[in-house]
This record gives sequence, C-alpha cells and structure tokens, in this order.
Amino acid sequence: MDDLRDLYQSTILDHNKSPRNFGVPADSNRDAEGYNPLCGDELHVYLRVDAAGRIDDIGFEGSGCAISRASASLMTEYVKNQSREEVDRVFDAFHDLVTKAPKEGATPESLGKLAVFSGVREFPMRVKCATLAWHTLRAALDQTDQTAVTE
Amino acid sequence: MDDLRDLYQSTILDHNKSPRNFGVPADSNRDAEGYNPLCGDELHVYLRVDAAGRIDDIGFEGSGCAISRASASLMTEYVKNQSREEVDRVFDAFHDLVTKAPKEGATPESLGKLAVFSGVREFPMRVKCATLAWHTLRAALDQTDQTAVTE
Amino acid sequence: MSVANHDALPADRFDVAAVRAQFPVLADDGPGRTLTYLDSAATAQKPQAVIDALEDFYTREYASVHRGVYALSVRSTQRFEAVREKVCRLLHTSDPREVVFTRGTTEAINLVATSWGGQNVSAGDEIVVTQLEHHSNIVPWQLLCERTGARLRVAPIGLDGCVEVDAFEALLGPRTKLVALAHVSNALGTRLPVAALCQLARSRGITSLVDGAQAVPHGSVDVLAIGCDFYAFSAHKVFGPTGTGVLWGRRDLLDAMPPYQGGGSMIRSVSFEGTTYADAPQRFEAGTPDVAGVIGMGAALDWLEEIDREAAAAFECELLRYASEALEAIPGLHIFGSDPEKVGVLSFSLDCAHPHDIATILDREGVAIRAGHHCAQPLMKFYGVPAMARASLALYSDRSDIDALVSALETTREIFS
Amino acid sequence: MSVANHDALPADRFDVAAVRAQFPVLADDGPGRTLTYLDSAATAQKPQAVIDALEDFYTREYASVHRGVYALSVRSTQRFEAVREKVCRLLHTSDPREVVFTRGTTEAINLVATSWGGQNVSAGDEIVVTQLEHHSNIVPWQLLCERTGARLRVAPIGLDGCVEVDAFEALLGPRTKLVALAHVSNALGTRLPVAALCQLARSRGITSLVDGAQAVPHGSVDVLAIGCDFYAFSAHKVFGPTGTGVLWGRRDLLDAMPPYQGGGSMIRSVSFEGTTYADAPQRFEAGTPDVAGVIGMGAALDWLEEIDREAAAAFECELLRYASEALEAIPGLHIFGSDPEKVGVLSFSLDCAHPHDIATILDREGVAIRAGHHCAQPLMKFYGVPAMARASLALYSDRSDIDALVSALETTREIFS
Ligand SMILES: Cc1ncc(COP(=O)(O)O)c(C=O)c1O
Ligand SMILES: Cc1ncc(COP(=O)(O)O)c(C=O)c1O
Repeated sequence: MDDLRDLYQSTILDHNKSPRNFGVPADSNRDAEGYNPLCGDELHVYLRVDAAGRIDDIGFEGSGCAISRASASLMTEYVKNQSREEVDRVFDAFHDLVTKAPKEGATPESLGKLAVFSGVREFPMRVKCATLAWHTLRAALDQTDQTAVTE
Repeated sequence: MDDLRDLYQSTILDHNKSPRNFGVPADSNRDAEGYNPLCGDELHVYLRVDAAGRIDDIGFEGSGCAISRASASLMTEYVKNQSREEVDRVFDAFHDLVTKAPKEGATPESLGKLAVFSGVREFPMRVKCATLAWHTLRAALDQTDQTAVTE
Repeated sequence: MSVANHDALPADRFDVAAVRAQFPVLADDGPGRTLTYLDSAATAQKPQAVIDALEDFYTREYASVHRGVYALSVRSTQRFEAVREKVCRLLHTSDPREVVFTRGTTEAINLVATSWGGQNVSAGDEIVVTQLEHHSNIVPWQLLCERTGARLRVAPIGLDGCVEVDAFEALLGPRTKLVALAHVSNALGTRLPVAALCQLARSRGITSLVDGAQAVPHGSVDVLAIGCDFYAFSAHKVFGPTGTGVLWGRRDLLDAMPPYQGGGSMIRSVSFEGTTYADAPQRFEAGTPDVAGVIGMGAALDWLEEIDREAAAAFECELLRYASEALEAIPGLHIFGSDPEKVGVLSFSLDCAHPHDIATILDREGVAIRAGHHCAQPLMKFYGVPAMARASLALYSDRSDIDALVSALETTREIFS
Repeated sequence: MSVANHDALPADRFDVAAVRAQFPVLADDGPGRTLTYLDSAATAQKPQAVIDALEDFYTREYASVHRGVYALSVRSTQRFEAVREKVCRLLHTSDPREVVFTRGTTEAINLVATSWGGQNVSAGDEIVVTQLEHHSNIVPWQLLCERTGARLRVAPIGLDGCVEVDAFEALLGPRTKLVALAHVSNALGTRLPVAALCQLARSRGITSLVDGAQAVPHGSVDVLAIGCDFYAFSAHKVFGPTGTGVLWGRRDLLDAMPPYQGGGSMIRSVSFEGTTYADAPQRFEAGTPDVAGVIGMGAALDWLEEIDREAAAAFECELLRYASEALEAIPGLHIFGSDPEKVGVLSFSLDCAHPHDIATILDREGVAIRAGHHCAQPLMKFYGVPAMARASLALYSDRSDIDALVSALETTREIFS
C-alpha cells in the first residue's frame, strides 16, 4: 500500500475534495476543453490572459478522477501570473516528473507543490490523468478549437 | 505406394489417356457444365435424351485431373441407355464407394468397372474429382442453367 | 433463467475449485502473485485445454486450409470445418453453413451492417437499437445510416437498466428494417428479453440481430428459440483465443447477401471480366482465416461441453447475489442496474472515489476490475456518470474473488475518507 | 537483389540446420513422419519461439488491451503496442502510428479499397493492377469499381512472368487513382520492380499499394525506399500466428481516411447525436484485436531479427537455383516464370500428369506442395492452364527437401508413364 499512499498524497486528496479556482474567472478571454477517453475525464480550462501574454486569472470546470482534478486544481494555483514560456517549461518538467525516474545527481526544476505528483510515475495508466489539465491549458493558450485529447 | 496404385489403377490411367465418348454427340439435346474450384477441373457433359427419358447418347469435354477425366469417361460408358432413376441409384452407390468404407457383409450395388474408383476413399481431397462428372450429369438431366460446383 | 428458478438449481453440483484449477493464470504461485480477476466481461482467461490445443496444432499439424491436397492441409481443413458444427451445438442449431467465422462480435456486426445493410437499407429506413448497447452494436449502424440516409432509433431503458418493451414496440414502424439488440448488457448485466423482442420484430417482417458477446459465456443459448436472424459472439470472451468469433445467420439471408471483403477463398471464379462468389459461409471469409484461432475456439467449446452449464449458471447466479449483498453493505456504494435476471456483471460507484481511482487502488491489492465507459457511452450519459467501476464474473469466479474485492474497496474508502 | 549479387553473397554463413531445428513440425520423429514442407508460400511453419510466446502469454499474463487500468492489462497493452515498433523495424520505417493491425493481407487491402477508395475513387476513375495479382489484390478493387463505377485496368506481363514496365506506364492516365501491385508473385516468384513502378505512379500523383505478402518472408523490405503509400503483409506467412497482419500506410493518408469497421476502441466519443473517431491506427482497429496473435507476430519478428537475413536470402537463392536445375532435368517438366530475380517459388507442370495428381502422389511420399490456381486465376488463364503445381521455400528449406521433391516426381512419372 506504500505506493498507493505515494500516489494519493494528502495534498492530492485535499485538492480533489476542495478544488481551488473551480469555475469560470471573470472576463476570461481564452478557454479549451480536454478529454481523456480512457476514464471519461472532462475538463474545461478558462483563462484571462493580459496584453503581455501573462495568465492573469485561471479557472476550471469538469469532472474526473482524483488525480486529474487535483492536477487541475494545483496547476491553476501554480501558473497564475506566468507567461507562455514559463508554462511550457513547467509542463516539460511536470511531464518528466510523472513519467521518468528522477535522474541521479540532477536537480529537477523546482515544481513546488506539484512534486506531490511524483507517485504517478509508478502508475503508467494514470499519467494521462495527471497531464490532462496541462494539455488543456496549452490548448487554451493556443486557443485552438480542438479538444485536447490524451491518448 | 500401395494406396497410390489402388488410386491410379490401370483402367483409370487408360481412360485418362484415352477418354471414351470425348466430344459432343450428334443431336445432343441437354448439357451442363461442371466446375471444381479446388483444382480447376472444368467439365461439359452433353446428352441426347429420348422421349422416354433414357440417355440415348452422351459425351463430354473439358480438362481435369486423371481422376476426374477417367471418372467422366467411365461414367459415359456406364450410363448409356439408362433412365434418370437408374442414374440416381448408381450415383448414390458410386458416392458411397468413394466416401465410405465397404460395409461388412453387405453386397454393394454392382458398379462394374466403376469399382476401380474404390481407392479414392483413402484420398478425401479427391472425392470431388471423382464425383464432378456425376454431379454434372445430373445437372444436365435436370437441364438447370446452373454450373454444377463441387465444394 | 429467473432468480426464482435459480434457487431450485443445484449450484452445489458445480465444483468451482476444479474448474479454477484448469486456468493457469489464476494459479496461486507464490506470495503476492495471486490474481483476483474480475474483468471477464472484457475478456475471459483460457483453460489449459485451449492453450494446449494451440500449442499442439502449431507444433504438430499446422497447415493452411481449404486449398491443399496434402494430408496436413486436409487435416487442418477438417478440424477447422468441424468447429462450425461445435458452434451449431453451442447455439442449439444444426446447419454448419450458417456459421461464418469473423474476428469477433464487432466484425460480425459490421459484416451484417455492410453486406445485409447495404442491400436492404435505404434513405428513410430505420434501424432500432437500445440505449444500453455496446459501441460495437451502435457505430456500425451509425456508419450504415450515414452511407444510406437511414435513421437510427433508440429504444429507451428504465433506471433499473431494463428495456421498456412497450416503448420498444412503439418504435417499430413500417420503415423499420432491422433491430439490433444485446442479449446481455456488458455494462449492467441486464438480460434482455430477446425472444420476445425478436418476435415483435419478426411478426412485422423486421430482421433482427442479437449481440451475444456477453450471453454465450454465461449459459445456454438457443438461436432458434430466440427467433433472431443473426447472432454474434466472440471466442475470446468464451474461453477461446483472441482474434476469432462467429456470425451465425439464417441461411436464406446469408445466401442472398453480397460479399463483404474480397479476396482468396471467397470466390468461385475470378476473371477481369467478372468474378463469381462462393456460397455462404465461404463467401464471407476472404483471405487466410485465423486457422489456429478457430481450432482454439473449437477446443474452448469442447471444454465447455464438459461443464455442467446449468449448474455453473446456478453457481454464478448465487455468487452474483453474494457479491451484490456484500457490495451493497459498503457505505456510499451504488450499484447500477437491478434487472432480477442480471448475469455476470456488477457495475458500481463509490461516493468518495472516482471509478478510475478505485481501479488503481484495487489493482495494487491484486484485484483486476474495469473502470471507464465500458464502450457504452450512451449508457453512461443515461445514468449521468462519466464512468463506472465494473466487476465481472466467469465460471471460474468464486467467493474468494468477491471477498478480495470487498476488502480492497474498504482500503479505497480508507484512503479517500 | 540480383542473381549476380547472390553469387557474391555469403550463403555459407547461413546455418540452415540450426534454423530448421527450431521448427518442431519439421522434426524427424520416427519413420515415415518426416515432413517435406514445400508450401511455405501458402503459410509458413512456426518456430518454437512463437509457439512459446503464445503459450506464455495465455498462461501468465493474458488480459485485454487499451482499456484496463490494472497491471495485467497495462502489460498486455505495452507488449501489444510494442509490436508496432517491431513492424516499423521490419519495414525500415519509424512511425508506429502508421502501423494498422489487420487479420492479414486480404483485410489490409480491403481496408484501403473501402476506406481510402470510398473517399477518393469515383465513376470514371481507374485503378491499375497487374495480370499476376493474387485474388486478394483483385477482388477488393473489383468490388470498389462496382460500388463507384470506376474501372479496373490490367497491366500485362510477358511469358517470363515479368511486368512490362512500358505497358504499365502507358496505362497510367489522368483518371488513374491508384496502382495495386504484388511485391513478389505468389504463383511465379516474380519480384516486381515496385520502387520503379511506384515512382512512376507517385510522379503523376497516383497513390500506390504494394501487396507484400510474399516479399516480407524472403528478405529485407524498405517501404520508404519503395516509395509506396500502402504496404500490406500477413503474419502467418512470416512465421507468426494466423489471424493477424499489417497495413502500413503513410500517416497523412491514414489520418485523412474515414473509419472502416465501427465499434469499440476506434472511437473518441460515441453518442446517438454524433460519434467522433480516434486517430490512426486505432481508428481502423474496431473491436477487441487479436491480442495474442499480434504478440505472437512480435515474437516472430524478434526471432527474425536474430537471423542474418542477407545470408538467409543468399542461401535461399542458391537453393532455388539448385531446385530449378534439378526440376528442369526431369523430362516433360515445365517451369512457369523465369524472372532472374525470382524468389521462393517454383511453379511447374508435367506433361504426363495433372497438377492435382502430382500433389496427391507427392503427398503420399511425404512431400507437401500446392496444386491449383494459387488464387491467381487470371494468371492461369494467361498461361492457358487450369492449374499449376507449386513448390515454395522458406528459410528452413534445404536441399533434402528438393531431393525428396525430385524423387517423388520420379514416382509420379513412373505411375503415369
Ligand atoms: C501475393 C499474395 N497476396 C495476398 C495474399 C493473401 O494473404 P492472406 O490470405 O494472408 O490475407 C497472399 C497469400 O495468400 C499472397 O500470396
Ligand atoms: C455486449 C458486447 N458487444 C460487443 C462486444 C465487442 O466484442 P469484440 O470486442 O470481441 O468484437 C463486446 C465486448 O467487447 C460486448 O461486451
């Protein structure tokens, strides 16, 4: 049960129960939908992006498993006030966190609270749950009309 | 090689080389085509049937393996002057001969020279070669427009 | 098969331990290696007899079928063709020419939709399915409707997961060409009254197809008594290999249908001027078939014939009741579908955890269940849920499986409370 | 691969006895049990590694793919998906999303004819095939032509069994939409200059499909160098299980094609209002796939990777020359097709005996060859024969097989003289 406790850390369970930034922020000017066909997770991410391209405000709606909900919630906290470039950097670091064994000696990009998702790497089928919010965020920033799909 | 000699008896080899009644009889009034998709045997049987329904004359054309050619040739000799009922009876007896082990004690319908096909029963894939001519004959007697197919 | 009947049935005659012992994957080989397999509705495990049949065939008498003159090929062909007769016995019918080998249920339904549908369905016609169908019994009809301009109509179900017969009947009209029905729902276990529904169709001259993927593994099936025109199932769900399955179809219908795929074996003669086709079933079996798969399916059916299926069904029915009661005792757990004739499947939700989280936690406890839409998204929509957790049974399932499930669900609740 | 090259190739590097020992069906177990198997063009025998992979999979980690969260299903899925990469290595390409699993070559061609053809071919368009194609590369196009009003045009061959490149080129016109070509002829062994032919097509914007069923077993294939758009082959001819095969297709083409069969796994979301489809390759893999078959194919490809294929091809080429010379020395024997780059196949006739009789007699001598139209009736018509006898090789074939063939042919002549 140890790796289960690693996966479902208390922060994750907390954000699953009480997601932050749930809902549509005022004056949101970009949004995108995300969909994970495997478990039926559906996510809608809304952004207010300022003139400089920074994420001024962010919110999300949708239903999903604990991992995807908590990931969305923690993401909204993390990326507020970030630029597109910062989002891309943390996306890559987060993706490495949930898919790769930590490199010996390497200092990982500081992910702050997002580090609670490190347990996901032991559960390959859950990687898509953890990254759905991030894919959807990028789609919203690109404001493509396509649904972000993790397959 | 014994069962091969049983299959390819000299009568069969002889009729294969020099088939009897090869060609179309004069005034033929019924005919049918037969086809064995497995080995590409093609057979055309022509009949002159008299008013009483008897086979007055018979001939065949086509190409095929030794078994099918010899069977057609020996059949034409055998059924000349027979009625539909007689053909049906010998068809059944012939079919038994090439498919079933001889019943102990039972006296088989006398098949005369046709008995040379008894070796076929050891070669299930060749049964259709031996019976193609007979299927085609029946089709000609019925004068259906369908090609007789052994499958 | 009603619950009342089950009470009378001799479930005790069924020796589940002896059956279970024949499934090597279920063997308890060392600590932590025990598998609690509760995903048999997705695919069933294989008895040793089936594994051996495959090995034996490839090791000793492998050859292609139908076109060889040599002994090896003759034997392969005979064994292959003999499986049609075994399928007939399974379905309580008799004409092997009515048995078409396909990749599985999905292909069988696509075959009918394309070949029969292409010939018999036109713009404005209607095809009736139910709300609980598997995607494989929805999408082929949607594709047919797209091609032809026909319309797909959906027979409603109640909250209990049962088809409403009156509403179904009301859908049947002069333009209805075909009804396509699951025999047993893979997501709910509902056993549809297919004989009654097909009778309603037949009395109006409407053709019927029954998707038997979930019925064949759980009890005896009689296609003539059902009175359907087509019946489909997959070998892999009935203890046979993957890659093969059956379309059974009434001979007059099959004989009138145009080919599906073109290629070797389905022809009578080919020429660039014009090609003619073999009779059914060959007409629908283009190309080299899954010879070993079919022979493996034959071994599975032989194996099944040795089982007292009435006793097995009775045992399974009791086990399902045991499982239902045990699950219902778990706080916050909700079971979907309450058909009293339900078979093989328990789908549920937990108020504290998403099905996907449940499945992950159960897996770490050695319990394999399925979480997701079960290829029945319209049904998920009907119940207003994105997904369900599903435990499903086969004739090797026993109480220890259920006990492991319940205990793992307790763990789930602990983590999420 | 020209004959001139072969002379230089190190055929001696190839240890045929060691390869042969891996095929249990070829084992010499007792008097009269030795099998001289010369029907590998119909289907190849299986090495122990493939048989073991199937057994191991069913015994220890069988589960369904793609939808399970639990470990067993995750492992199955990973092993299943990894086979796409093995196929890429086999075909010298790199994008696993270009690999669609099918039942075999026949289904792969039907998939293209229905899905790509339905979208891209209309009345008056033309499809070009050659005179030597297998029925599986003729009938799907005839069916497409029937549905659409397109026209099938046939590129001629010479008496040597080779496609006449100029005549082929002359057939390509503004209405030509697709050319469909065998890579290697199953009836003659002719190796078509597919790279040149596909280049002629591509330079005119014409799509090309290569039927690789007979090429993959005999040497290295590079689909990018060929420059075709689609390439098809069957696992069972390349030492893998029956029931599975591959359609390789260029990604932009696959992505633009509509679904083929509908059902589970090929969807993104299903609703009665409208269904959306998954990307390629999943879009073309409706229903539960032949999981074990695909994993078995993976084992066959792994096994092949261990073989020095250049040496094997050189050995086989020498063996074919040995066989040709031995057969030509038999009075009354005629060999069909004289492509100098011929591979794997020797089709012949005897003046005294019909091919069907030859095959029967050879079988009693323990020699399995094929007699018939080889699913190439238009080719039989071209040569004016109802059937041919065919001996075909694989990389386990050796001189003892040829010697047994020659001696059995002597017996045939004795009986028929
Ligand atoms: C050249 C060629 N094309 C297509 C096929 C069809 O392959 P399959 O029957 O495995 O679908 C074959 C073999 O039968 C073949 O030799
Ligand atoms: C009710 C039902 N229909 C159809 C199918 C499709 O079967 P297959 O995937 O074997 O083609 C399934 C199983 O997946 C099923 O449960």
